[in-house]
Amino acid sequence: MMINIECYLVVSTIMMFAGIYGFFTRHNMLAMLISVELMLNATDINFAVFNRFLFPAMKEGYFFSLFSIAISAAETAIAIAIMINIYRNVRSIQTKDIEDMKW
Amino acid sequence: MGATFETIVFGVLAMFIIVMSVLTVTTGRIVRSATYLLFVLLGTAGLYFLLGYTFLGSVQIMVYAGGVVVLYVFSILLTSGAGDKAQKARRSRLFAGLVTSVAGAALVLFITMTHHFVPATGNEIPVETGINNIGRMMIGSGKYEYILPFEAVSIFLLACIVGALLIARKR
Amino acid sequence: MNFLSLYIFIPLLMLVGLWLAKGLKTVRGVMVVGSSALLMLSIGLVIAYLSARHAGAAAEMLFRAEMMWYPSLHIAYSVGVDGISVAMLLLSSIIVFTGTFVSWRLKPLTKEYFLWFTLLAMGVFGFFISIDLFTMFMFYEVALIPMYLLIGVWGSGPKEYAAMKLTLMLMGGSALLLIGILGIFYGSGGTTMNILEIAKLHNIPLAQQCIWFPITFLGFGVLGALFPFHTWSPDGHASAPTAVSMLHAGVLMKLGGYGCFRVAMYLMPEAANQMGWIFLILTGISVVYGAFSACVQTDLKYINAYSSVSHCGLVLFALLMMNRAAATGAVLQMLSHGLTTALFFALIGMIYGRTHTRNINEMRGLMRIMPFLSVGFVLAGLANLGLPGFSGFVAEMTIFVGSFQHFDAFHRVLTIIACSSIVITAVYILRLIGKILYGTCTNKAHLKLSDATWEERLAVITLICCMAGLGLAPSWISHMISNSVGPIVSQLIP
Amino acid sequence: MEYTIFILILPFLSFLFLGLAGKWMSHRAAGLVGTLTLGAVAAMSYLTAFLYFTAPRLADGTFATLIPVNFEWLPFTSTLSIDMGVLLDPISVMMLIVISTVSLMVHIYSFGYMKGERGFQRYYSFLSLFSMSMLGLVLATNIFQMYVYWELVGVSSYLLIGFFYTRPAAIAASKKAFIVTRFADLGFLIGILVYSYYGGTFSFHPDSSMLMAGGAAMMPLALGLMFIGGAGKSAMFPLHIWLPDAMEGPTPVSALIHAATMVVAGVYLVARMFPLFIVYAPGVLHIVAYVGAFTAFFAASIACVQSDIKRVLAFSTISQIGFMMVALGVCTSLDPNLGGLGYMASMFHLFTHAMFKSLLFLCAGCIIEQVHSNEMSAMGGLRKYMPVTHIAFLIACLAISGIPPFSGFFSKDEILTASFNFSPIMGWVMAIIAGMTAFYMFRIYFGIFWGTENKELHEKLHPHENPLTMTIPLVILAGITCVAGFIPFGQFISSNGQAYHIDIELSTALTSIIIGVVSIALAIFMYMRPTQPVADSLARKFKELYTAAYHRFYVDEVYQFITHRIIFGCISTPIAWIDRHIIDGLLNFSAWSAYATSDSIRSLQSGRVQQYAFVFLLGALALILLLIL
Repeated sequence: MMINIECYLVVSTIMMFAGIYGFFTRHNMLAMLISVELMLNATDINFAVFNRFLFPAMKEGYFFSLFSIAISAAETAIAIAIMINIYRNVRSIQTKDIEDMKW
Repeated sequence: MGATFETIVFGVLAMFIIVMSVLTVTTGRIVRSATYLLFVLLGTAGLYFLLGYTFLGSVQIMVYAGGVVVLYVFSILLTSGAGDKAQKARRSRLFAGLVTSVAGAALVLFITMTHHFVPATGNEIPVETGINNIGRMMIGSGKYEYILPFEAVSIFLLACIVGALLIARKR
Repeated sequence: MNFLSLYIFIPLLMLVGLWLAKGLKTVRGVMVVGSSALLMLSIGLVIAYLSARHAGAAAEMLFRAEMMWYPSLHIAYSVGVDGISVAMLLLSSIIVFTGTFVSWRLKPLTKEYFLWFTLLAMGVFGFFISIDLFTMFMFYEVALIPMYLLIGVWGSGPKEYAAMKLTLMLMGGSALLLIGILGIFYGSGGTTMNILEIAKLHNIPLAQQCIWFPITFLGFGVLGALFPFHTWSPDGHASAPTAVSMLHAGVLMKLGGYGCFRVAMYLMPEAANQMGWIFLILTGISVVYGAFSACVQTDLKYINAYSSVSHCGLVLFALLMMNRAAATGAVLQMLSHGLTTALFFALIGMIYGRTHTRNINEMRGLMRIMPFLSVGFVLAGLANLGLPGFSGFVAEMTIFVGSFQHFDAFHRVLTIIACSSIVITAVYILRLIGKILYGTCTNKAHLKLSDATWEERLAVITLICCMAGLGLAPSWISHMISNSVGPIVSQLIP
Repeated sequence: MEYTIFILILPFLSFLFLGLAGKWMSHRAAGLVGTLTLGAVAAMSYLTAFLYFTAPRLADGTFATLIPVNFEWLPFTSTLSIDMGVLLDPISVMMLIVISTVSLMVHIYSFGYMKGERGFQRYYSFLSLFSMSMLGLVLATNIFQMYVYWELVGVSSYLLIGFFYTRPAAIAASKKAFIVTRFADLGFLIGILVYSYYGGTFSFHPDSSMLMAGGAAMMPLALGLMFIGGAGKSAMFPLHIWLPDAMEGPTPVSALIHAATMVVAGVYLVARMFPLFIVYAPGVLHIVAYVGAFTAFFAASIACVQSDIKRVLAFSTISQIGFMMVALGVCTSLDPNLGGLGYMASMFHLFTHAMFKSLLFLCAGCIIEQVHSNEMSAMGGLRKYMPVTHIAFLIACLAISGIPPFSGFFSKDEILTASFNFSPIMGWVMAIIAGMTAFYMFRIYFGIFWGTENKELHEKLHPHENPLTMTIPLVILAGITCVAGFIPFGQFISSNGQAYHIDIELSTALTSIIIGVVSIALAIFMYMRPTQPVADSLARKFKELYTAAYHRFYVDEVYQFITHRIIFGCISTPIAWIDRHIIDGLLNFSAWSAYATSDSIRSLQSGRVQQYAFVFLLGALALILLLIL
């Protein structure tokens, strides 16, 4: 039996919604960031899969995934830098403790 | 035979990824969460290998699994104190999140399943693109070549490095 | 550019001068020179206007000038004056002049205070000289905004609340006004913003008039303390610093009446005829209601504020009678009430500045302690209750006689009801005078208080002279106003 | 006669001068300025009267009505305007004499009476203001000018009653006087408005074409309303309550304003409008008569029991004005021979009353100056200390009681004759009131000059005759009172303007003399001796009546109730409350509801990224659902 495109999509969808669920429910900012990584990863998979199955002759999805990985790495770096900074100031990275910024 | 092997590998990888990603968001400890994430990322790299995108897979392992997760672990170590154990979320909130996610997943899966994809005909066997080829495409300026995004990302990464340093440095 | 634009330029120069000024002396100097120049300008304008009329100038507005500044909407800076605006300009410059002296010793931030004060004055002058709907509206806004800061920063009591309330209500009014103005503009074909031209076109369909008239009238009516939108007045006046109360009650509230007449009624006469009775009843209520309310107040400024509600109600009341004599009376009443109430607020401010209380139960026998202020107060009171020889009598009688000449019995009955306010006015004025001025002072702290300083005397005397002058020789100004009211009223009479 | 305008201008200038510069003047200088001005005014008035009444009569036997000065003061419409001017006709000239004479006397008298008082200059400036306003009132060429001065008179009365502004009683009295008369003036004003609407003019002669067109039907209303104004100023029941309290003012002021001049303004107003009353509103005229008669009786009965001599005089004034009103009200025709006699009688009585009543007040002032009290208990037996005052007071009492040959007899006799002509009942009622007048006047006369002497007080104060500045006016006024009755008044003033020869009707005259004498005898019997057993026993017997009368039949309490409970309690306070809580409350509520709405919406904008994402996802899912369905 062939592994068709839907199988990959099922995996990425579940990963995506697991990320979403995590993003909604976690209170720790790092955990939220991890959930974001999950979501990003799921989209990366989708790009690669679509490219591979639907347009195998081209490389758009491939490169998109590549750049996306680079950018998510950068994003992680910045986010973590911010979090460390916050942690230094308020000794916590729980979302409920850092509501002051919104006022 | 090859197809069957692939199917088995895919099945194992898919189960592994699904379980790990669910564990990532459900586990109470943040370190474990990061570890499960690492497994998810590795599994994803496996999927890329399976698709025949070996370069992408290796990038995934090197950058994600190697770089990002390490960053996570370090930052967890730096920021976790007494409250490293994730706060128990409110039940209603958990429930709302769960319902929404499940509903969303169901909806998306339903669409995915009902949508009729038209796979490209032709060679089913993945053709590995050579690294030198990828390198050319990366710095070429013709059609389907990506010098502009490449440079943008480079500057972006530089900016991120500087920014991360600036933000995280001690005052 | 004709000399009416000086009404904008002098305040502008004053603003620059104040901005550059260093030290209290310079600030005062700039204010005195500027406000005197404005007063001179107004007197000159009256003379020029009267002599031009005497020489046979028959146009509705004199000294016209026009400069388009936003052609796509036909918005022009067009100025011109008729008898009504001349009278109002004279009133405004008198109040600005006396207000300067009343705020002579105001602290802190004297310079900033005078900056806003001058800006307010500029708005007022600009409003009265404009004959372009939009420009008029713009100056109206210029006059409103500084009020917020003047009350909020330099006020007393619950000043933030009062400033907010006043500004919000008046802004609400001006929002209605903007709608009304746009309605008028497009209703008349969207070709001009000039009031005179719109009046000449006289082409707003009745159905549209019936929408825009109440909106515009209400918009201006809020500023004219129309019942039930008058409640900003007691709070606002009570909290405002003295000169601001003077300028506000004396001039700014007149913007309402002036606008109702010049914009709402002049441009939409049919609707005014058709719907006037609703507002007539409201203003009738204002007149009596304000007077009754004033009877039981214990705060000096509240008494005067309610009295202003009553008297300004009389202005709108008379305008809605839509005949020449009543409308003349209305303008006279604006003039007279402006002077009287300004004097009243000035004196209240001066007394408050000394006794630090405005509660009439805490003051007694001030006549012996500060005779000058007390005599001024008695005169202001008598003028307020319409003593012959002061302007109030002239205005009220013109209104009553004019209104009673209305052919409709309903209007005449309302006039009789409005007449009864003169008795109630007497009640609260005499109660006030009897309570705070007469008797023997029992408060030891009050015994040491001083009488008016020279600049306060100057302000009080100026206002009293103006009131008495208007009250003793009213016919010239009555003629001047009556002749200018004529064209507007003839538009109104079907 | 253009100079007559100076009769108004001079006192006005004096008022301004004294009011502005008085502060820096000595008492004597201020008094001199005021008095000399008034002297000049009086001289001009006498000259005017002389010139006017010696001028030849017109063909129909009347004196010409002259308007030497008239200019438009305030235009209203093309036909209506307030004109200021001077109107000379018999009654205005007569009033001119009355006012300037009494005012001059009071000016002189005040030199002594107000000596050393604080605010002496102010006092004289107010007197000048009053004189100007009162003269302006009588010289008015039209009803609105009259109203203008009417108001000014009210204000000067207010200022003078409240002259001693540190006394609570004076403050209350001045306020009351002003507000009550102001209330009545509202009637006057509305009357003027109605008159101008239906008569088309403010002048005393309405446009006949307007009257033809239905205006005549409204004339009774207009005139009735005007009478309300007159009733307020002239203290007719029930608007009389301010006058007794007005006695808080300095006594010369009471003499001038509240006895001789201002309070008769109402009578003058009715007399001025008399031609209209008689033609268009005879019914209203009769109401005037009934109101006058009731007031006269009412006030006389109160006067019988008051112990404050100024109060007695005040009620006596009210009563006498009632007489004047009755006299006007009983007229049924313009012809003095056919029922128009009352007009002349009223004016005659106004004239004589002004003289003897101001004399009474000035005497009272002399007495009060010496004993420092208004109460009769502080007096008694004063005849030996103050002979001049005593004689002057006696003359005035005889005059007011209607004893010949004093002036009051003649005028009162004419009033009684007119009343008897109208109806015998009215005649007898008025005769009885005349008797009451004699009784209460002699009651206080004996109470002051005879009766029990308050020895203790008198030994402390040593009452003696006042200085010449105070006694000379008494002598002059007493002299006028003695001879004024012999003036052939009907020659000058009558209802149709033609000369009317007064002949004393013997029966009426005898009746009134007999009633007067009997009343005086009764008063002698009751009050002349040191002890007063009869009076006391009567007072005990009719205790309730006595108390009620002593408290002026509680009319003041009724007013107090109306003003405090009804006006303040039931109207003003609720209105003020409604304003603060309901109307302002509505506004505050709208502000609050805007605030509450934004506050509740604000939680959407919580700043929690998770919540945003949640909502975002829900929205996205909803959109997807929408698209696939």
